[in-house]
Amino acid sequence: MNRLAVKLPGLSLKNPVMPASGCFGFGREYAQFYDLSQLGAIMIKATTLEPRFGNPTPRVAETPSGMLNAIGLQNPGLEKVLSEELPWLEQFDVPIIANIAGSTMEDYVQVAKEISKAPNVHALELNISCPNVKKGGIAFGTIPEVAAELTKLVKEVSEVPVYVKLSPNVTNIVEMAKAIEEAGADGLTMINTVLGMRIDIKSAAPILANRTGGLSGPAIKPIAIRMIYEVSQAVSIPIIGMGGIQSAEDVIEFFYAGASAVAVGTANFVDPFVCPNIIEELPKLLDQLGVEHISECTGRSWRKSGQSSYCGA
Amino acid sequence: MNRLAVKLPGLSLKNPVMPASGCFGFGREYAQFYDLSQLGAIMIKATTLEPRFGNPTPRVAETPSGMLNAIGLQNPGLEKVLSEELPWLEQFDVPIIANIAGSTMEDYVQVAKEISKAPNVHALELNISCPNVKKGGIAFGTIPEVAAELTKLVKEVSEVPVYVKLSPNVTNIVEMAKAIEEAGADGLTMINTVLGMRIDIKSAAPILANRTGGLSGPAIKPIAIRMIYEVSQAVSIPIIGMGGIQSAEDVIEFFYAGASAVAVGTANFVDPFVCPNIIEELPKLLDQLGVEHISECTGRSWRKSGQSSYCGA
Amino acid sequence: MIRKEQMSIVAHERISDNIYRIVLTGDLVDEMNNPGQFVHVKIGAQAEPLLRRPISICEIKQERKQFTMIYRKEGLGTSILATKMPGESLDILGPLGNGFPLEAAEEGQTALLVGGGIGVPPLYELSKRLVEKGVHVIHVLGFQHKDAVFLENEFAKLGETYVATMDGSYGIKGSVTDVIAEHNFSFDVLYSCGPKPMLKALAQAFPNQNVYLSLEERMGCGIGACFACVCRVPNSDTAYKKVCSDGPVFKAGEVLL
Amino acid sequence: MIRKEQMSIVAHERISDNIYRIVLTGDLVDEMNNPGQFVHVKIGAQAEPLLRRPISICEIKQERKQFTMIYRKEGLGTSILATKMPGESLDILGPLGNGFPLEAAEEGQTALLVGGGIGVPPLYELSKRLVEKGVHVIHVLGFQHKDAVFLENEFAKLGETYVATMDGSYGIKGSVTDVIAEHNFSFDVLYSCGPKPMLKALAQAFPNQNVYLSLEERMGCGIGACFACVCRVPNSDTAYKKVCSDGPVFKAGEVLL
Ligand SMILES: Cc1cc2nc3c(=O)[nH]c(=O)nc-3n(C[C@H](O)[C@H](O)[C@H](O)COP(=O)(O)OP(=O)(O)OC[C@H]3O[C@@H](n4cnc5c(N)ncnc54)[C@H](O)[C@@H]3O)c2cc1C
Ligand SMILES: Cc1cc2nc3c(=O)[nH]c(=O)nc-3n(C[C@H](O)[C@H](O)[C@H](O)COP(=O)(O)OP(=O)(O)OC[C@H]3O[C@@H](n4cnc5c(N)ncnc54)[C@H](O)[C@@H]3O)c2cc1C
Ligand SMILES: Cc1cc2nc3c(=O)[nH]c(=O)nc-3n(C[C@H](O)[C@H](O)[C@H](O)COP(=O)(O)O)c2cc1C
Ligand SMILES: Cc1cc2nc3c(=O)[nH]c(=O)nc-3n(C[C@H](O)[C@H](O)[C@H](O)COP(=O)(O)O)c2cc1C
Ligand code: FES
Ligand code: FES
Repeated sequence: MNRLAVKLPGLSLKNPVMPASGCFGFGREYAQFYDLSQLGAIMIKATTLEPRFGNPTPRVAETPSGMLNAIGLQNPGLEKVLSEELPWLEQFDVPIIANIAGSTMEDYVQVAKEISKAPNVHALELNISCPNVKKGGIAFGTIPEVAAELTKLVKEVSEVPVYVKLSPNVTNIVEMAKAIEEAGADGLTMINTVLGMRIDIKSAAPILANRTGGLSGPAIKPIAIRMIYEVSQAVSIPIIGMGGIQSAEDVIEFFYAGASAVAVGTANFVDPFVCPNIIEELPKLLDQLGVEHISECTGRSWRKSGQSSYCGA
Repeated sequence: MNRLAVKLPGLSLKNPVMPASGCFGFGREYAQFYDLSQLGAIMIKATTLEPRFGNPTPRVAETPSGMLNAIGLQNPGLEKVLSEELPWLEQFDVPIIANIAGSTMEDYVQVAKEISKAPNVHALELNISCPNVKKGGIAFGTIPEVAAELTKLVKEVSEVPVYVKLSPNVTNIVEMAKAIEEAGADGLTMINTVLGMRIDIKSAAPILANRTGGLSGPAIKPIAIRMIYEVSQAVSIPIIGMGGIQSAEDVIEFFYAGASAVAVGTANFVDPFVCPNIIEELPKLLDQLGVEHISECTGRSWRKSGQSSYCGA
Repeated sequence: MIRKEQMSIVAHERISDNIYRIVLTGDLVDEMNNPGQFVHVKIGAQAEPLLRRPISICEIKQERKQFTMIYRKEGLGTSILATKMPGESLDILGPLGNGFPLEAAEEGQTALLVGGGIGVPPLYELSKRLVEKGVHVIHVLGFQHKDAVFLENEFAKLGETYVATMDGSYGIKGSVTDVIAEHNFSFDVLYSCGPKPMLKALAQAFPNQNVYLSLEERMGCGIGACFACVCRVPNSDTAYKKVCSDGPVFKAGEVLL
Repeated sequence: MIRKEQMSIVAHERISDNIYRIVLTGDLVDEMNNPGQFVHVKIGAQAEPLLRRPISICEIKQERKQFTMIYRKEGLGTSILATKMPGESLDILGPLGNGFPLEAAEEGQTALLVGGGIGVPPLYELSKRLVEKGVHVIHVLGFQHKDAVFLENEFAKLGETYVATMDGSYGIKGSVTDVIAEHNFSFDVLYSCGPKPMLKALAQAFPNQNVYLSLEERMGCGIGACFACVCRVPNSDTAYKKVCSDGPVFKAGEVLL
């Protein structure tokens, strides 16, 4: 038995660790460091219908135990992702989760329809919560009805299961999650970045050219844990958790909170080997904790023993 | 001229640096370390009508560059604060901002009415955003109409200006701020703690007995800066900024974002001398930045030169 | 008086398993009086780890302006602490809290000192002071296993010393309460520091005796300002004591365990 | 190939004002070839400071498996870096990016090397390699003021060296472009690293010449994955180059400054 294998809608993962969208490009750079087939899955960079340049630089700023980014969804556009990036990724034995974004519902629907046909795309991740784009993005991620509507439309056209990525920048994350579950989402991924800002002392100007950006990294881990803890108790679809994961211990904390798999974002920049290292450490940690299979950890912080939750093993 | 003196409704401060509520008790402990008259003001611990024990322990947990707390508004109650704590503080030449909390609107009104009569209480701070109490607290802080209603009721009875403390755990902080301004608040204080959680790896249980808690410290600084930046452009009442301040540089960053004074919370635990140290460093930093008076810094990140904002000097 | 000082590391060594002894020097030692007090350590100037770490004072050498702490490498803070080298400095706030009451034991009387695991260190300075005063001391020290045992020899020099390990890999097999039950010691005062279940067991075993217990609690400020470390007192819904400033040592029965 | 290694600090000294020279050793040096490449430094294992810091390779001693970086103490990361002692180790990712094209200058030709402030270091290995190859080098180095000047003697050993300071407190008063205008140097290739305004001025001054510029940008990954460090290329709304992996050295005109 593979103690790390998990099954989620559309995804049969050899382990529950995958790079988070936007923090791994389309995998090319990290393929210099290790065989991408080691990964549970890969969440590729947000793809939009047309190519986008994104925001002016500076696009990143550091914060205590975190970073802000305002990349602005730079990507080569649907066509190139379909013709170049996804085929290149086929050499690896790893399912792809395609992160998609747009300015209008139609954008999402078009991208979803096409990209879900790619042979190695096993699931979609709707980025309804990118704080760094003027249109779309954030609005989809903060109004339950809008998010539900978008989910429905995408579900209608997608050939693979649809995960929706929640924004933490809301008063009531449970309400969002429930609306999206009811609209037919197959799973949730959470959390996207937290809105933040830094100002340069010398110039008195925001460090990011875009002024505000999305906070990621260890600083937001307690926010992610809290939200996953609450949402996992309120929905019955699985959650792929993310936000500040750096170590195998962090992965277990996310599982205990209620995640069934995890994604690692910012930590890839700090250590390009972080994903394979975590995958290597996990079985040892399970031994220490006396846990047979990682899926047993899902929701353990709130689950009374015996009570079932989405488990997927 | 005192380069650090600022004037805010009800408050003539010799400098804009004060300890944040709940991070300084009623001042007694810190009076061992320095003369409290050095401080711009003191925000005392939340006072409720009746004494409260608060939550079970553990009440704090550490996070990357931050901490979670779930004290649960422990305090000796209005009567004791009036008869013991406030009179004790009269020996210092420092205005007190009384942080008040309650489970019902009536609670707030009663506490506000009585405590605002104390001779050294120069302003009230309505804690409508404490995430660590079951009733009241958070609900007041997330629904604009409720916050506005509470503000009005307190304004009616208070003998001193009323500041309202905003919760960051909302989708739209500007909407909250505007509703509170319209309801007659004299100023805003922001931000309170961000909801978060940590789970112990060994026990699989939340570290805090209360499960969730409020995240404070440097980790939340970019969140505070972003919110103050947005709110200060949307309202014309002054903002006392807080959230992760540790240094004179941080103070300037908050001013640039739009604050007219600042409060220091968690950093007092790390260094009991942090407030007087910052007060000492500020004039040197102003020299380096070529700034005459600290109030010139307010809103500089968004203010075009010449454009006025709340300044209060 | 509580002070904050950048103190220099004089010596630093691993003394068993994950246990380290660190000797610090500075003027702050002048303020140290009571065995059982602790200091609050800021490990590094960065924001991570953010909070100070409470560590007990294990030994005080006032003449040399030195004091010793013994700590277990547990999590992030103590792991970084373990890498510090002599010559480096550490930001210390202290001494904090109230220690064990020496005056509770009179010359010629017997004190039973019971330590569990990382609760052992503060008993060392206590024992030295009691012995100085002419009090007869008996030490009962409990550890998880053989490799975790430390300070045995030092205690043995001061008085009768019994070591127990849970797995029997060293000394007597069992808990400190097993040892005490077996030997049926007679004593005038009992001083203890260790895990809460052990303290509870002791309080229950000797309900009518002079028992002092040193508690642990997660702390924010360490000086009484933040209300992180409160414990309840009997027969009240709102009364409390703070472990950091009212404790960490309490008379059994003074607070609810 | 890019590698990640815990490299040992061999030497570390302050060489002027806030400028430090650090020598590191490890196998990663085997991979270093092109002057103008950089490494990405993780300063301490903690989450703060979180991101790596890009620092140019200043000198490579392949035989000894050593390389040198020269950096200015600026903010949090470099301030902590400045406290590291020989014997400690540093987590290095590199070598990153593409360096200055040595092949652009042929034996017997003249190369003008123009450095501004903390842009000076990468030109040192470049100059050494050019001189080895028989290229005639002229160095023009600009600094804010006298106390900020460094590496002058080292460069002087390799070729003609002009130093300018903005306040005239040392060398020629003015900017590097002032020096170049005044001397009217003739050259075959110009290599430069320094603040963007300086690079812009050079590109404008020599529109039809062989000019290579090393750019700076705030970085996330340093390896091309995060899109933090992109710059625009002429005549396109969506085309881009990444400073970290396509640069940091670009031919003038290749990207918009
Ligand atoms: C009054 C007092 C005296 C102590 N004396 C000693 C001593 O002499 N030797 C020794 O080894 N340990 C002692 N401890 C326990 C010691 O404080 C913790 O082991 C230490 O804080 C763990 O820090 P960490 O960074 O390694 O662990 P982490 O788990 O990374 O710490 C995370 C947070 O939890 C807190 N924390 C974790 N464990 C404890 C604990 N057991 N008690 C209080 N806070 C905790 C930390 O202070 C920190 O804020 C004492 C605790 C108290 C309250
Ligand atoms: C390709 C390249 C080569 C460089 N080579 C050198 C060198 O040889 N010597 C040297 O002294 N400096 C060099 N720099 C600049 C150096 O990276 C910054 O001075 C350093 O990152 C500042 O870090 P800090 O923690 O001290 O400052 P902080 O202000 O605390 O840094 C905060 C964040 O901003 C980033 N940042 C701040 N300033 C810069 C900058 N100028 N460029 C890029 N990122 C920045 C940091 O990397 C960090 O992520 C180089 C930069 C680049 C891009
Ligand atoms: C530089 C950067 C780019 C990102 N781009 C995307 C993106 O294109 N689509 C998306 O859904 N999330 C994006 N994210 C968010 C991450 O996928 C992740 O949700 C977030 O960073 C929290 O995880 P972390 O703390 O591990 O980084 C990006 C994050 C970073 C730091
Ligand atoms: C231990 C603790 C107790 C607090 N108690 C209160 C309180 O009683 N009333 C209140 O309005 N805010 C309270 N706060 C919030 C702080 O006043 C402040 O808004 C917040 O901590 C952010 O600032 P900081 O990052 O500087 O700590 C408390 C914070 C902490 C850490
Ligand atoms: S730790 Fe703050 S009151 Fe005890
Ligand atoms: S720094 Fe990440 S792409 Fe260049």
